[in-house]
Amino acid sequence: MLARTPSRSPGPLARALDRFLINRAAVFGVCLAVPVLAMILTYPLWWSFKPNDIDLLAMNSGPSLKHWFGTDGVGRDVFARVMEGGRISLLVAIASTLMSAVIGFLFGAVSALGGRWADAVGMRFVDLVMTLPPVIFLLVLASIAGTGIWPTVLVISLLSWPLLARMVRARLLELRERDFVIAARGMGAGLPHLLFRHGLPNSIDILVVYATLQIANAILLEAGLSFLGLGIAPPAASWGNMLNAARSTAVLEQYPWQWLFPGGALILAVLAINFIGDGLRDAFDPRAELN
Amino acid sequence: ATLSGGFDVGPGGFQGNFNPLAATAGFTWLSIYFEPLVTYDAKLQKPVGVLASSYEVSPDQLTYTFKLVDAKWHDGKPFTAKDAKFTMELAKNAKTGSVLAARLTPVSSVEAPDEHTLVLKLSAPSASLMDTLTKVMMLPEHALAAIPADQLAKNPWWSTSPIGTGAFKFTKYVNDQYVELAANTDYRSGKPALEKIINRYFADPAAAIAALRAGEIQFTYVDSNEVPTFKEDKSFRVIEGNSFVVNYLGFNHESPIWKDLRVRQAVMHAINRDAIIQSLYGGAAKPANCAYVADQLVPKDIDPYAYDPEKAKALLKEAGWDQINGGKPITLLTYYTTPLATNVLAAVQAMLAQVGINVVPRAVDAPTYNSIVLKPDADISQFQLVYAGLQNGPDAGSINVGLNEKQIPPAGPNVVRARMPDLTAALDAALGEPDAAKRDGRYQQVCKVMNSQLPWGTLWVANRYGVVSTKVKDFVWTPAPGGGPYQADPQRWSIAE
Amino acid sequence: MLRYSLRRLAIGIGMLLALSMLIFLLLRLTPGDPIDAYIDPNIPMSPADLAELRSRLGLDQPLPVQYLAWLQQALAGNLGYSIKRMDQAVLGLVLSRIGPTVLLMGTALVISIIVGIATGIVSAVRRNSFADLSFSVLALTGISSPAFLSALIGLYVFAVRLKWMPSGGMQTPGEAFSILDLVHHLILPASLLAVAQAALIMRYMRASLLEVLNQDYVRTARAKGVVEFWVILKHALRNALLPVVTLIGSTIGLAIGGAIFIESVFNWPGMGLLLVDSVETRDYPVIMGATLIIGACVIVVNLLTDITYAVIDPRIKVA
Amino acid sequence: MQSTEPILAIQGLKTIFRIRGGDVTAVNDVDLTVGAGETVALVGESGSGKSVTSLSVMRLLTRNIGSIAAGSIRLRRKDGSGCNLVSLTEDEMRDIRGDDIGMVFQEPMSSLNPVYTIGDQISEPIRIHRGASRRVAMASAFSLLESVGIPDAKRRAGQYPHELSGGMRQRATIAMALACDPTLLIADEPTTALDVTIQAQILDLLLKLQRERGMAMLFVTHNLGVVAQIAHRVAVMYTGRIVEEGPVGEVFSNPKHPYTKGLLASMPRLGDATRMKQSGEKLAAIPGVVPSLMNMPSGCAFAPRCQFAIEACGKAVPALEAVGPLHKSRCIRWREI
Amino acid sequence: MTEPLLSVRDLSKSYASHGTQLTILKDISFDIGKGEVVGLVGESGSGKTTIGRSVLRLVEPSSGNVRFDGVELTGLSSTAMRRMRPRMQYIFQDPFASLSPRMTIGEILTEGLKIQRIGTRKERLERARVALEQVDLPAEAINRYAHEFSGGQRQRIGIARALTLAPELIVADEPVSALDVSIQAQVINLLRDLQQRLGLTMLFISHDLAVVEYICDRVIVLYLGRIMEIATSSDLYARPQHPYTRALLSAIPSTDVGAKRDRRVLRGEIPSPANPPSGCVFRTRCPHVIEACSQAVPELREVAPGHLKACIRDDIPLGAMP
Ligand SMILES: Nc1ncnc2c1ncn2[C@@H]1O[C@H](COP(=O)(O)OP(=O)(O)OP(=O)(O)O)[C@@H](O)[C@H]1O
Ligand SMILES: Nc1ncnc2c1ncn2[C@@H]1O[C@H](COP(=O)(O)OP(=O)(O)OP(=O)(O)O)[C@@H](O)[C@H]1O
Ligand SMILES: [Mg+2]
Ligand SMILES: [Mg+2]
Repeated sequence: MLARTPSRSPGPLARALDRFLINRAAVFGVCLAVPVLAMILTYPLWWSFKPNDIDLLAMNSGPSLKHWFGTDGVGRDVFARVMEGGRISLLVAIASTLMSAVIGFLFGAVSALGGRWADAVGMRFVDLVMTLPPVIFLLVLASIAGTGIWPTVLVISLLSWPLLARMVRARLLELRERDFVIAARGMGAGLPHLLFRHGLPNSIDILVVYATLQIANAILLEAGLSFLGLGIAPPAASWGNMLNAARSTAVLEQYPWQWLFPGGALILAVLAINFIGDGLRDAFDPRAELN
Repeated sequence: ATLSGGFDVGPGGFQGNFNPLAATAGFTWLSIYFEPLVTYDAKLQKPVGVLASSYEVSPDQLTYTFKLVDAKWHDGKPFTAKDAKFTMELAKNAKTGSVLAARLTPVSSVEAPDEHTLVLKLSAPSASLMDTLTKVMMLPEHALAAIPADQLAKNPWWSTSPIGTGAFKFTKYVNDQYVELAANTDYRSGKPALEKIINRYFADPAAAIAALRAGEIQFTYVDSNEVPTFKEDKSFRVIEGNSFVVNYLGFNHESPIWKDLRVRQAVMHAINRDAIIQSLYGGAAKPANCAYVADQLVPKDIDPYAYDPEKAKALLKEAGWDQINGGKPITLLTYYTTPLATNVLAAVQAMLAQVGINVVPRAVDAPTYNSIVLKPDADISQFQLVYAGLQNGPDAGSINVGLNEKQIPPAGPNVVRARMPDLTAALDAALGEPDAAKRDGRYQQVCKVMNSQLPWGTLWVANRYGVVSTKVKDFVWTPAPGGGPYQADPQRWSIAE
Repeated sequence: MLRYSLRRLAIGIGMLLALSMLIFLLLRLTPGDPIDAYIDPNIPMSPADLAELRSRLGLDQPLPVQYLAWLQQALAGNLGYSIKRMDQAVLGLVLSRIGPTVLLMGTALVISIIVGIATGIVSAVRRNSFADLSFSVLALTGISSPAFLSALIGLYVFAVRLKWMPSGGMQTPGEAFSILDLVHHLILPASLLAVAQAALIMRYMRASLLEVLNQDYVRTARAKGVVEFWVILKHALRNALLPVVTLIGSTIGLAIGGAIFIESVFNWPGMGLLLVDSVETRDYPVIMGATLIIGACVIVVNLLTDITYAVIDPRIKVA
Repeated sequence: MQSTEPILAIQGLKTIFRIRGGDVTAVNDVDLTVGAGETVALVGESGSGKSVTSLSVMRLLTRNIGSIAAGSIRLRRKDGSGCNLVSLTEDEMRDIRGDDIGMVFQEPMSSLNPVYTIGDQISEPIRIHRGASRRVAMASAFSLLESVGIPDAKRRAGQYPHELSGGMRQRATIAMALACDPTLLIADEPTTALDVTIQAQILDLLLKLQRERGMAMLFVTHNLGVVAQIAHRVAVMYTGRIVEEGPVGEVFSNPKHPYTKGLLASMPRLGDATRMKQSGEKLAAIPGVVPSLMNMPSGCAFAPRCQFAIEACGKAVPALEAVGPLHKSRCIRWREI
Repeated sequence: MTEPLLSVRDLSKSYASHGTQLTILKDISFDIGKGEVVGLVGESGSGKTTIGRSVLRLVEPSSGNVRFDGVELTGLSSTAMRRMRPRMQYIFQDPFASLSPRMTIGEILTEGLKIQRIGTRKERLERARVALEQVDLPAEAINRYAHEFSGGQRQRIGIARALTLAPELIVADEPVSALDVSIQAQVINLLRDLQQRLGLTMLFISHDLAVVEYICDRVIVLYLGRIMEIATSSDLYARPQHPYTRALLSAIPSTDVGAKRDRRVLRGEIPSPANPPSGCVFRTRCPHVIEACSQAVPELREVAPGHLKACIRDDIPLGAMP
């Protein structure tokens, strides 16, 4: 055996990247997400139709070379709308997912790690929020916050965090009895340290799943909000409100491209995000089996 | 044989309401087992008798005398003038929860001089009294007299054992599912052809269409954009009718941006109504240049406001639109949330944008809309413009409430706060016109004023549609506002097996 | 445990009271009131008439007075009367919806728990296999489809085209009640609902199980010669259940609220339909009543979930 | 009962871990036999591959990360048949685990399932391999717990791992491994968390079982006292290789490898302490550090720390030479030691 | 003697389990002077870990006080307690459970410094490296995860972690039991070294009486949550007074193969903390039990200078066999 010169073992980030790159599904997710994102961001440069230009003469026409994805009920180009809707929907979804994940995680983790009182008060508050009927909540918020992207983000976030909070808490209730958490306490760790150094990495799997599911959920919720005069006001495009067009039987049956394409885009986005999320989770789980 | 239908689907329906006194809609269904004294004919042109065989109006328009037919309640008891008097008094009494009370205030007394005569005395002439009376369904005194007026609405009688005089009698209501009626074999105009009529409830109109196509029901209301599917299908007959609702862009006259008539005219010129009607409504609407589209109400020489974006731009320029508002967003409030309306608004927005008017549609649910626009000190910024509709028939006077200066909230629902003395004068004159023959002329005047002064940007009157299976014979349905009532003759409906 | 539960229930009652106040307040903050909802904007009425109607319902009184009036009725036992359906007491109205809701949601939940947990386990154990990928794609597709869309498509495929299933409702109108008929009406909406829920459960189950599969005690179980099936089902699963139980718990809690889209497309006379309807008509008493009952369920189910934690994992202490 | 064929015969075992930056050979060319009724102690540097050797025999290395790269592991089963564990299918292996081979894991806390009572976990192998009913299995669990010196067994059986002290957990895992009367017991540091009285009790128990049933034992430990007391033969490991092997008495009294020698010298002896404290004398530790597996010196891995090292030591890995009857050492200078 | 660094008074701890109250510790009192190493030995399950953790308030004692450097720890607010923490550290018994599976060794070792905001990132890593070296682990370990190490290696990581904060008091719960003897010798030498150079104070929990003798100045013998005997280690090993201590000492295995000593394996059951025997808790297994033993709980009394025992009999000759 040859003597090898001492090699420094690679850092955790390098190892995580390594694990990520050998995960085929994750790489597939990246391959899916990057071009789609690039298309969404650059489409005005190379696509001649604008998302809000109506053409009543060309309405409800099917996919063609001119209109790749066909046109909608007022003759707007579905491709341009899917792109534009992607910007808005993804922005709303990602922003609201981040926000609700932060709120949910903090609530759950503080409840679990912050002691008896924090738990009792925090969880009763969660109970209360969970019992509020969302529709009422939305109506009130709608009248206060109005329409637009940021109110929508706010509303969706406020609606979605309690479940995450309870799940994170469930996970951390068990964690806080573990020796290494006690060890951290023994070194004088305060709540923030426990939250972020122990709570966060150990609930990362839940957070990842929550985030991917919440992205889909947020996009659909935004669509639901437009019924209540909230959400992204039409005619601005979002995947959600494009899907809403399928409420009309005629569109559902005769002009399927009007909902299939935004629906497909949504599914692709969710799949990509999910695969990337799973890949990241695995990459940062040092014990995960390689495959 | 059984006929099932979605009788309460669509704008004329009122699912779950069994109390005609409290009904603002749903008369298509209610009038199958209840009957009023008078109703409209099936074309919604003139009132005809139902439980009244004839009626007379005194020359001063203050006394109405009804002769009543020989009819029987579903429990076999005879229907008499006492029942009619009882009903009228319930309807006048706001404590019963009657929504008709306000409209019946002109009626100062109700008399039943004999079994078959009912006399109404009015304190002032009322052109819309007959219209109101079509909605007063006769109720049995013997069943309801014992219930205190303020408890009446809460009584379970309405949804468990109501009795009327109609061709069918109530058999059961299954919670949120359906109402079932059975033939009233003693019906005075003959035994109904059908054995049962079932009114199925649908929370989602698309589900009603599915049920219709699955053959589970034989009739339902459909939105106009669903019509093409059925037009080609031989097993269905599409029934088309005037909605009697005029759609308009209501300028909030308290907002300074619409002060200048030229701006309002520009809005009219900027919108290609024909294109919208042709493409989005599939041709099933009539452009409106005032609140009316009926030939007898529209004078020949009014401005058609043809589509002319250049003219619109010129008008805006003249008016100095850049100073008035320019490109600032203008909230366009609406309570229409159907896919069709969403498309219409998208088109309107795009068309207005072309001439430099930046409107932002905001669709809210009806209660929200009402609470915003009806508030006496409404917030202008919340609704500088509305996209709405107003009933314009069968009684042409229906639009008065939306335009008369005296109807500005809180007094009435003149939500655009139109303060136009000429218009108010024209409306007052038309409503006060005792002579039915001259009335159309008066309304033509209203139309003219509206057309020139543009309290609203009137758009169109759309058609409404019902689809019925071709197996069903002699079926009468008219898309009346609130579902009627009108002469539907349900006893003649039949279904081929 | 018993004392803890009783204490939580006592707190729960307090919370319901707080909830009722909160909702009462929220309702008054929502734009539009029952009277606004009562009128069709196409056939308007004057604000003056509306004010008259309002005062008859007591809606013009100061808020505390209104609240106390409601509370008095609520405590009298029937939770007041519906404004839209004036002839019906709220309690009866709500109770009559609970049966159908429990039936629909219960069926859907049972299906989704079984399917979700099973596919989640398979996905975790056979990670990155074909089965895992296809389950994941299916689940994510299920999650990404709007409920109304899947309901409508389901309706079209199975009721209109194939005519296998009735188009909605809970029973065939005009026919006598039979279990078979009920089941026939139940299958489609329940399975559609189950798809989305199962997808959620599957995702969390998978993630959580993956976390556990590498633990030393799983190896110990193998060292004892436990069949792989039981290694997963007995030793790994229970340790992975906490988040899933939480998810199922909140699903159950919220299930009483019904499934708005499915219920409205299938016209299932459940709580979701009632709630939507009462919100659309701003039927305050019904909203309050329904919400309180849903709230009570959420509170009880959350309590049960917390107790279940302790049952599943003895290290967790309730109290 | 006595048969010449050993219960366990490991030959040329090589186990590797795949980690970033290449494979790590944690166990290299290990030969080891354990006969019926015999106890072989495996001692050595911490991290030298003792646990990995045990896990390899059980075929319980983490899938996809650790794997057996070469060698054979032959086992004589309860019914007398022999097999090579390396080539068995997972199903066949499962029959053997917990039944023919019992294993005590090194980590008493994490190897117990936190959500089941220890009674349940101890009775599980009995239910699986004997098909016993829950009640019967539970009853055996009680007596197993008692035999490993846990008082109040009935109550303890109903407790969860976190409610037990470290020593009790360890005894519970021992009970679990013994549940099905295995022919081979692999015990990975089974007594480290035990106090001497309990330790003595456990060792007595194991010896008794061995005497009664001819159980073979592979005993991993650091405690040379325990080795002396229980083992017949001892194998000393260093960086994945066996460096010395032989009868206990022989190895302890006459070590033939410098590592073994250093090991024996570093042991604190009862009674020496006071003297050492007064003189300020330190415990004799082997100087230098253990080479990392990622970065092994060529030749003898111990050479960098070895006081006897000569140039030849760095050339090639020394062979395991016989230095006496049954005594082998992997040192080219064993004669001088 | 000046004020001891650590002083424990009447410490008790009980758990509620299955409806019964288990008294795990009863009235434990002892002092540890600055720079002193005190051993804690006793049967497994006798409560050593519980004492260790209660002293540092890693579990809350049910009653009793703990004073550290003149500060009453029991009842200290959590913020104040956090400030005290770096001065006292704990080495965990179970090296597997006490290292986070999601942190690299570098992160684990710098965690305490980070919590206490000591040094820059680089300085912290440097200290971690030094600590690793002290326990004889390769520097490359810094980027690896705990599960990639063997039991003994993990144990050393645990020790290194406690050392990074340079505490005054260490409670070491079986710190060397998982180590092979040569590493064990190194670690013991290290601990002794630290103790002598820096005046480190230690409560050393172990089963290995040889190690205890070597490293400890005084030894506390525990049985079923009660202190049986306290003495300096030379005194204790030379003249054990309590029958339990004697039994312990006799059970130590020796490396002299075949030299069967008179091992006095204790017979009988260890009583359960759920219902401890009346009087002296050891009496059920004591070879010298007399009637009076069941009457009263024996006081911990001084039988020679600095030598305390809780046994009523003074008449048992050294080395007496039952
Ligand atoms: N999953 C793994 N990935 C990488 N290396 C590993 C893994 N598991 C063990 N090792 C390495 O294999 C070597 C042998 O470890 P093993 O657990 O067999 O040691 P041991 O002899 O049992 O030590 P101890 O007495 O301390 O328990 C160690 O150097 C360890 O770092
Ligand atoms: N959370 C708990 N619930 C109930 N009993 C507990 C709990 N933790 C510890 N015990 C009990 O407390 C007693 C003492 O435990 P402890 O861990 O202090 O013992 P120990 O002296 O450290 O033993 P060992 O040497 O085996 O580690 C044991 O009987 C144990 O079962
Ligand atoms: Mg090991
Ligand atoms: Mg302990």
